[in-house]
Amino acid sequence: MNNLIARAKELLENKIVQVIVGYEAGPTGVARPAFITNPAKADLLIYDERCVQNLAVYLTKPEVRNLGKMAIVATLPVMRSIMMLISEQQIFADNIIVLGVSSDGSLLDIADIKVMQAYIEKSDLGNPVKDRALLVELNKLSKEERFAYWQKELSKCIKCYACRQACPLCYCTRCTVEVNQPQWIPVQSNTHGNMEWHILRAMHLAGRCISCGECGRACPVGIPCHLLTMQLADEVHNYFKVYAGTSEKMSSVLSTFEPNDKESFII
Amino acid sequence: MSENIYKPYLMEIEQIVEETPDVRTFRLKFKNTAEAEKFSFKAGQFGEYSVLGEGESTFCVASPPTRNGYIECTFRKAGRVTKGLANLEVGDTVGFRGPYGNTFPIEEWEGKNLLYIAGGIALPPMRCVIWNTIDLREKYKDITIVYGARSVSDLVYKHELKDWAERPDIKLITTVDPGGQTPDWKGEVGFVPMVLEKAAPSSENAIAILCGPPVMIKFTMPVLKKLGFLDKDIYTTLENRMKCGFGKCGRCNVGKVFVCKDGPVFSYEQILALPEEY
Amino acid sequence: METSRKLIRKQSLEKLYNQLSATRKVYAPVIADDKQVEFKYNPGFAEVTFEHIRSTLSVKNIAFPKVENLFLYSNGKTESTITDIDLNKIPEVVLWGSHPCDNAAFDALRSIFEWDIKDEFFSKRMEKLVVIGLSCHLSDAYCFCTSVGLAPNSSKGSDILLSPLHNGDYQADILTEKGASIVNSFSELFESTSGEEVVLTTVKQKFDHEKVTSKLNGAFEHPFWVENSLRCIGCGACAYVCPTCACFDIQDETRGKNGKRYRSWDSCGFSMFTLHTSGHNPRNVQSARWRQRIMHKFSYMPDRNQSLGCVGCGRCSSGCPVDMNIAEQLEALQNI
Amino acid sequence: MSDFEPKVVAFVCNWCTYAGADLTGTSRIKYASNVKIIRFPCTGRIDFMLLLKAFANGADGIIVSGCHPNDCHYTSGNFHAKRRWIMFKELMDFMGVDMNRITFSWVSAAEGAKWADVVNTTVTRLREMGPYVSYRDLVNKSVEEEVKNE
Repeated sequence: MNNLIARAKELLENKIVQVIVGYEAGPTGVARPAFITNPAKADLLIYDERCVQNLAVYLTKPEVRNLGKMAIVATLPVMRSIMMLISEQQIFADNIIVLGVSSDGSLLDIADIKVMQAYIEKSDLGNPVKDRALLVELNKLSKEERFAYWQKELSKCIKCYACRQACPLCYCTRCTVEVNQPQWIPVQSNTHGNMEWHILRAMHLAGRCISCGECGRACPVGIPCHLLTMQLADEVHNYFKVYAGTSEKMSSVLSTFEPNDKESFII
Repeated sequence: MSENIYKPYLMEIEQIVEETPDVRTFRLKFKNTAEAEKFSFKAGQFGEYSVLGEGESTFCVASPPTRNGYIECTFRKAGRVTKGLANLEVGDTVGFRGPYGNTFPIEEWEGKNLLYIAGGIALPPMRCVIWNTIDLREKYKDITIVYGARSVSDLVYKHELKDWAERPDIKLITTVDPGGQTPDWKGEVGFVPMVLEKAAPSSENAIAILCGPPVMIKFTMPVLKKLGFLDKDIYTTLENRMKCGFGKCGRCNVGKVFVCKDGPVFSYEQILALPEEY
Repeated sequence: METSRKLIRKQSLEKLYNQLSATRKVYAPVIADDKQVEFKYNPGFAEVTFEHIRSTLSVKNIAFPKVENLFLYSNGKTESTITDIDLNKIPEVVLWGSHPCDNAAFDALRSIFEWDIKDEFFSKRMEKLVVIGLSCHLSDAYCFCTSVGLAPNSSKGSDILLSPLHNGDYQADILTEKGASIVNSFSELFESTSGEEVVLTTVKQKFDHEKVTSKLNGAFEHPFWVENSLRCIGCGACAYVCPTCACFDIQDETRGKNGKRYRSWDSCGFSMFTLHTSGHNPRNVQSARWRQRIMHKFSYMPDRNQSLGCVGCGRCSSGCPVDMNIAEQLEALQNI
Repeated sequence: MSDFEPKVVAFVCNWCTYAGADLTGTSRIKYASNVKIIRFPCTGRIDFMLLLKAFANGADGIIVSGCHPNDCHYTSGNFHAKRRWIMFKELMDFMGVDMNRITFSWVSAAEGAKWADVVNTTVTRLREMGPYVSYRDLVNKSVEEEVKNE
């Protein structure tokens, strides 16, 4: 952490970046995003096990971008998000400095995108362990039980779209649900409409989801909606042998194809 | 049980005028005569027009309260509701809720010169007050109308512009943006602020009513100031997105001011006091 | 009406609940499988919790449902008809065990829905609502009722307010005619009070809301808004869990010839909330939307609706994915 | 349920399957009349939301069909579609939506007989499965949710 603060100060003092996107502790003790522009305030930065939010969501946010060149405290999911955003041409690698942090909290030396790619490639890219367990449990259930499970969970959805807003890869300025010609997803919240929304969200993230779990964490009513995109992340790996956010050149799984893609259900 | 405040009157489309390729005027008649008799409104008020199945959209009433028995609305085909409206034919049903909002203080203007300045699709919200004052012509002194649009085909109410031009008691100046004119165009060519500056109507004992796109307003205000108009003598309307029309849904407020309750008509003096949120 | 104070023993409370629950809809808090506190209709008494700090969602949906039909229509080519919703069908509901902040929120909602012209949908639901509130003996760092003029035992909005005593019995304050009529129908369950002290939590006052309101008056252009809303991601969680947020959307939905116009919760935090058809957006950045949220509750509502738009329940802050802590921000605002 | 006739919606591409279905007709091959065909420029244009909307509006089963791989009129539309269907199928499976109610197939313009076969097999299977009650219940229940406290 001290290394992180020192590095942040150095970057700000030497005007290499204008803002550090990192974590600070809020008044109730939870870690939350911080935007440090003044080197004197770099001491506010923290990095510990509370710091779980995927900060990459701010890379595309106009008011944060307006602050100038940024350095971002990046865990593995953040790095993978950055890779995805670069590959989808939402951000330029040259405009950000990655302050990589490893899972034990030490500062990594991520000099450039090649180093970042190497770091990502040697990491475990599957879903987080606890979510893997949940997925296994759910996949053991019968079809009917799963249908009932998701109905019960999605009936809680209030359509606040925190899942979408918290996701670094849901950066569209106008989401499909905000299009009303045609009105794909009903504006109101009801179980069926909520289910359609979550299917749509998962499909739009298929092959793009980097398994950070931010959507589920953001949900104020506790729907484990991250399991939908994580299940698809698993499937993408099963079928196409790729993990999202591992290369700046990778194009999204659903916008490319291989002539010999294998499936067994098309007659 | 008291009235459902969200329930529209059912109106029948009596007449459709195609103003430009994407702008239409509907003349609407109440289906229920009892409702028609109870209904009244004043110049400047607006309503929520609905196509059942598509939703509601907010426009000013475009016809004057001096013409009884019907209301008119003019809209440009842009979103879901206006596209729905544009698909309707004579005899079809339109919903209408209203009238809502405040009014132009036309009683206060009696005995004064009136200068109307409109740009593009902003003539319809002003047409109501223009006709209202024309219908009460003897109460006002000079009436001048400056109306500009991008091109000749974008001018709305072409038939009425012709009538106004022919009337000796109205001074009408029409203009189109450079490049928007046709070979037989007889009006001015140029942007509204420049045309206004050239015409230089007197600000003495005069009221200016201004309606148009933000960029037109931005450049017209200095001209009006130069001509000597005071902030309190310039009126305009604000158009913010709204759903309910009566101060509940939380969309249209500009600071503390609800456009749906305290507007849509504001004097420039009032506008200057508002935070920049419109 | 003159208020009165009674005592209700724990066993009697269970009887009261069961008898109410047998004859009408009772909306009471339970702890769900996922440990979240939610209100349910007529749960068994054993399920009902008396130990919750706050439910995940507020109880505003009882007066302002998340989706509410405004009317039904049938749309033929030339013949269209509109059918009203029969508001007399709204059943009587007893709201059980909601805390003072949530109950006070009904007054704030009323100040919006009955301001200017009266919204029958809301009014009718309120008419059919009886609130048996429960004072708080628990609180957490997100609570700030004392900063907005309320307290863990405020009676505002309740018809009957229950407050826990040390021995597990409850003190019952009968505050309105509606409350009195319940007590009268079950008079055998209520005893006269012995004057015992109630168990209440203490909630530290974090700011002075009048000071905030006066500060906000000139704060529209203050850099505070941009600086403090950078981390806001623009979701609607705060508005949807808020007991006083009343902004709504109106939409049509048709199946074949028939359809309904409904209103549903909306949030001023959404980027499209104020977007015009032309593409112009009066509140085009998140800081403007965050400012609107605070201004509306602490400046516009006191001014236009004579009511504060916040009851200090802390849901917006505890539910926020990025810890936009409203109490912290208001505390800072009173000193700008 | 012996007299149950499933409603089937077929989303097909213009160039192969639609022409194939035409050929089925002109070849006078009889097949189940339960199917309502919706023609698309290409399978790549068939949005998964349309399939959901079909179920929501009362379909008991769905057929999605287009050109064989390498035969796409637009070169690669069906390859993209294939990847999308793989993902969609897995997601639906995970959420418990019955994927036996959706038939995915490649039917070329020359395969009139195959089209009849695809439809007949699907309809026979759906006859056995019965109406898609659970999805319809979900939709109907959702409509009622709105008036919960009435």
